[in-house]
Amino acid sequence: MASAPSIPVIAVIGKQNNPIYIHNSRLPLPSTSLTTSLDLHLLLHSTLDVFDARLPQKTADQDFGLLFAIDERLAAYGWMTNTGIKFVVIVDQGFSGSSGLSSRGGGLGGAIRDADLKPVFKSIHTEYIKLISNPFFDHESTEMVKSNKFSKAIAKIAEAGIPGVY
Amino acid sequence: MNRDTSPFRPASTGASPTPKHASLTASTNLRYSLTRKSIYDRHLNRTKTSELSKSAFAFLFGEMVQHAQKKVYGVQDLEKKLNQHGYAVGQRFLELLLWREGRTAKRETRILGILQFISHSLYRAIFQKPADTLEKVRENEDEYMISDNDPLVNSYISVPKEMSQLNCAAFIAGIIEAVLDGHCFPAKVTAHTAPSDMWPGRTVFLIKFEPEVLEREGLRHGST
Amino acid sequence: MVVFSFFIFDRHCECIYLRQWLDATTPSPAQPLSRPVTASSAATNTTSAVEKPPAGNKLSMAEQAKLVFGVIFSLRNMVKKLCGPDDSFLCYRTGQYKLHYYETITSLRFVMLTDIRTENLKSSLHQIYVNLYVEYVVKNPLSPVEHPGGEGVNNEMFELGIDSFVRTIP
Amino acid sequence: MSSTSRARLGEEVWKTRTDKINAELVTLTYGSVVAQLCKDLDGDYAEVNKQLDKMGYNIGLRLIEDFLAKSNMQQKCANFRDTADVISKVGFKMFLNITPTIANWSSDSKQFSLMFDENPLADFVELPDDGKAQAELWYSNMLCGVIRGALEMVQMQVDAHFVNDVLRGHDTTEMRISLVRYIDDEMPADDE
Repeated sequence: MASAPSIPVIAVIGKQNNPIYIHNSRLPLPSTSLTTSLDLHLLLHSTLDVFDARLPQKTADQDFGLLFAIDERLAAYGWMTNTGIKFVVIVDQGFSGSSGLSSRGGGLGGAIRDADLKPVFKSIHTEYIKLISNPFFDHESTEMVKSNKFSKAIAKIAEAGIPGVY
Repeated sequence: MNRDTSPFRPASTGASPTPKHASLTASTNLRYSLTRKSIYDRHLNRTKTSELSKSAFAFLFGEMVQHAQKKVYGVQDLEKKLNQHGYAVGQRFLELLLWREGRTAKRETRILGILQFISHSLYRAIFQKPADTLEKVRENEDEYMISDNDPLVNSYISVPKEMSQLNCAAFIAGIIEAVLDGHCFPAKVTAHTAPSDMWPGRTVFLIKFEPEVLEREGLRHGST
Repeated sequence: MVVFSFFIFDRHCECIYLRQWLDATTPSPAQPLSRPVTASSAATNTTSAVEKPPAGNKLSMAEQAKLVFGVIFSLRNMVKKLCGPDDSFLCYRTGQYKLHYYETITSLRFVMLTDIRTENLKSSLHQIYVNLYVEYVVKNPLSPVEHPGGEGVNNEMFELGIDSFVRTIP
Repeated sequence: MSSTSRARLGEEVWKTRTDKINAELVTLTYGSVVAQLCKDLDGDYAEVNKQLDKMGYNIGLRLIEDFLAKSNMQQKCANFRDTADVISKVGFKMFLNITPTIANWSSDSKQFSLMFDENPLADFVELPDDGKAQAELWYSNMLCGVIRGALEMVQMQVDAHFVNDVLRGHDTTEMRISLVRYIDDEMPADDE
């Protein structure tokens, strides 16, 4: 039975390609290619290559859209601020198995357009700005962010899913 | 997927890729008021146009200078401290500014572009006026100058003779440095007093880019 | 109008700034002293520039300041005793000069000695406080908060400001 | 001068006699000062509070002159209640464009609280989650020093400290100010 697309993972990756924050609500997802957290890390890792490869052609927009499809259910979308901070959102199309796929008939990425993710990225960006505006936020730190408020805000964004897409 | 070195830095405990279901982030023990709004509940643009008195800043900045002065050896050290403060402010200001520019924000990839961004957009956002000039140092390929006829932070400063080298606009130099760094144009920025007849307090910010910036500029855009 | 000298005393009763253009006790010469005497030079160098006029028992600037303070302090206290704490004296005159006085709530005392034809200068002294002292001395982060020995008051901007201000007093 | 006319004065000084500046510059600069102190003092928050108070005190000694010059007040306040009113409606208005509420007067009229609905200094702040900052650090402590320094210059010795702060998870931000004594005029050194 098909469910609405959801957002199981939101990752914030710093300028030096260091992970700043990873929200991961439901992984590992059985019957997808993400079964361990290590898979997730490797996956996020490979999104960086896509950012790097596309960067020279990008000058104006921060929206990198669909980075790549992971499997039938999952796809990674990206956004990079002008200061080199990367946001990666992994979308779960919610089709369970092949029956779901065929019932929608659209195949991967058919249901979700890049533009649908824009408001999600905008909200993440806003929360990120609030986070780093804090005078106690240490830009040089290589540790992951520990801010309860930020965690909650990001979790809320993930929970809300993609506005207008059901 | 075949990178030699992990782009992820040696992970801290929170980031180690252990197969766990839960979120990787440690939860916190901070208390929050249930009835009051915290910074995460407010709109970021709330303070965009809000203003405070210039004197409030002058006093705060002044005390910052005084305080920094107690723990330093000489003018250079003091300027470095001010630069650091400016850097912290600049990092945050830049993110706020770019976020607000939203769609219109352009990713600056050229030296000239980023310098124009600083002398116009950034300067206007912080000081409500553009910088006065932007020019290239003729003798040195890697140096540029932005000048400000009357830097805000210096409006009340009268430098005593024994410290004539001091320019407290090192604070602004720090802001500029942070913005350049934020755009991946690492550089050293220093403030120098360069009075003109009209403007006794005129200050020049000398921007010296790191070699890799010029190298990249050459690769991307042909030598300049 | 002719301005002879100008003093600022702080809440610790210390003279933190003094400046002399003309000597009140000598009949006005045509020209002011070529280089006005300021607090720092007066303190370190009391004998040369200040006591240039050779006449009899001249007082050094520092001694003058002490005398002036003694007078305004007594006058001010007398006025407050007679008429209540909200009253204050504005000026007094002798045959030779007129002394103008302005005191802030923070016990800064501004004193100017002029010739006897000059109108009341209370508002001018207030202007000096607002536009020069506060802007150039108080807000200058490189000058100390308090000014023992006048340190930090006689900075360039304040000095220039006083000069041009005195020239514009009618 | 009545309370409402003071509010008008504060409003007028803010609107017509105050040079203004981007508020975020002030907020971020203050943040940088506090964060640097925390780093320099290695998380000794009691000492950070003390330093902030001291810096504020130095500011207060100067700021009062600017305050008097701009507000053009030539008379001292008649009593401590007047003083409280002026601090809130003219002082805070003039420098930070806020008007903290005066509350909780003690019966002898020597102690009151300032309640801050807004605090521009703390706009972007979340205290470090190190298990003690929320118990020990008073982020805006500089304000206490400012009030102490400024009032000393007009011959009032006061004690000022925060008792609540929303950054600590309290429902209000509250500063308690108590009058210790009025200071007499200093006399010239008797050296004759």
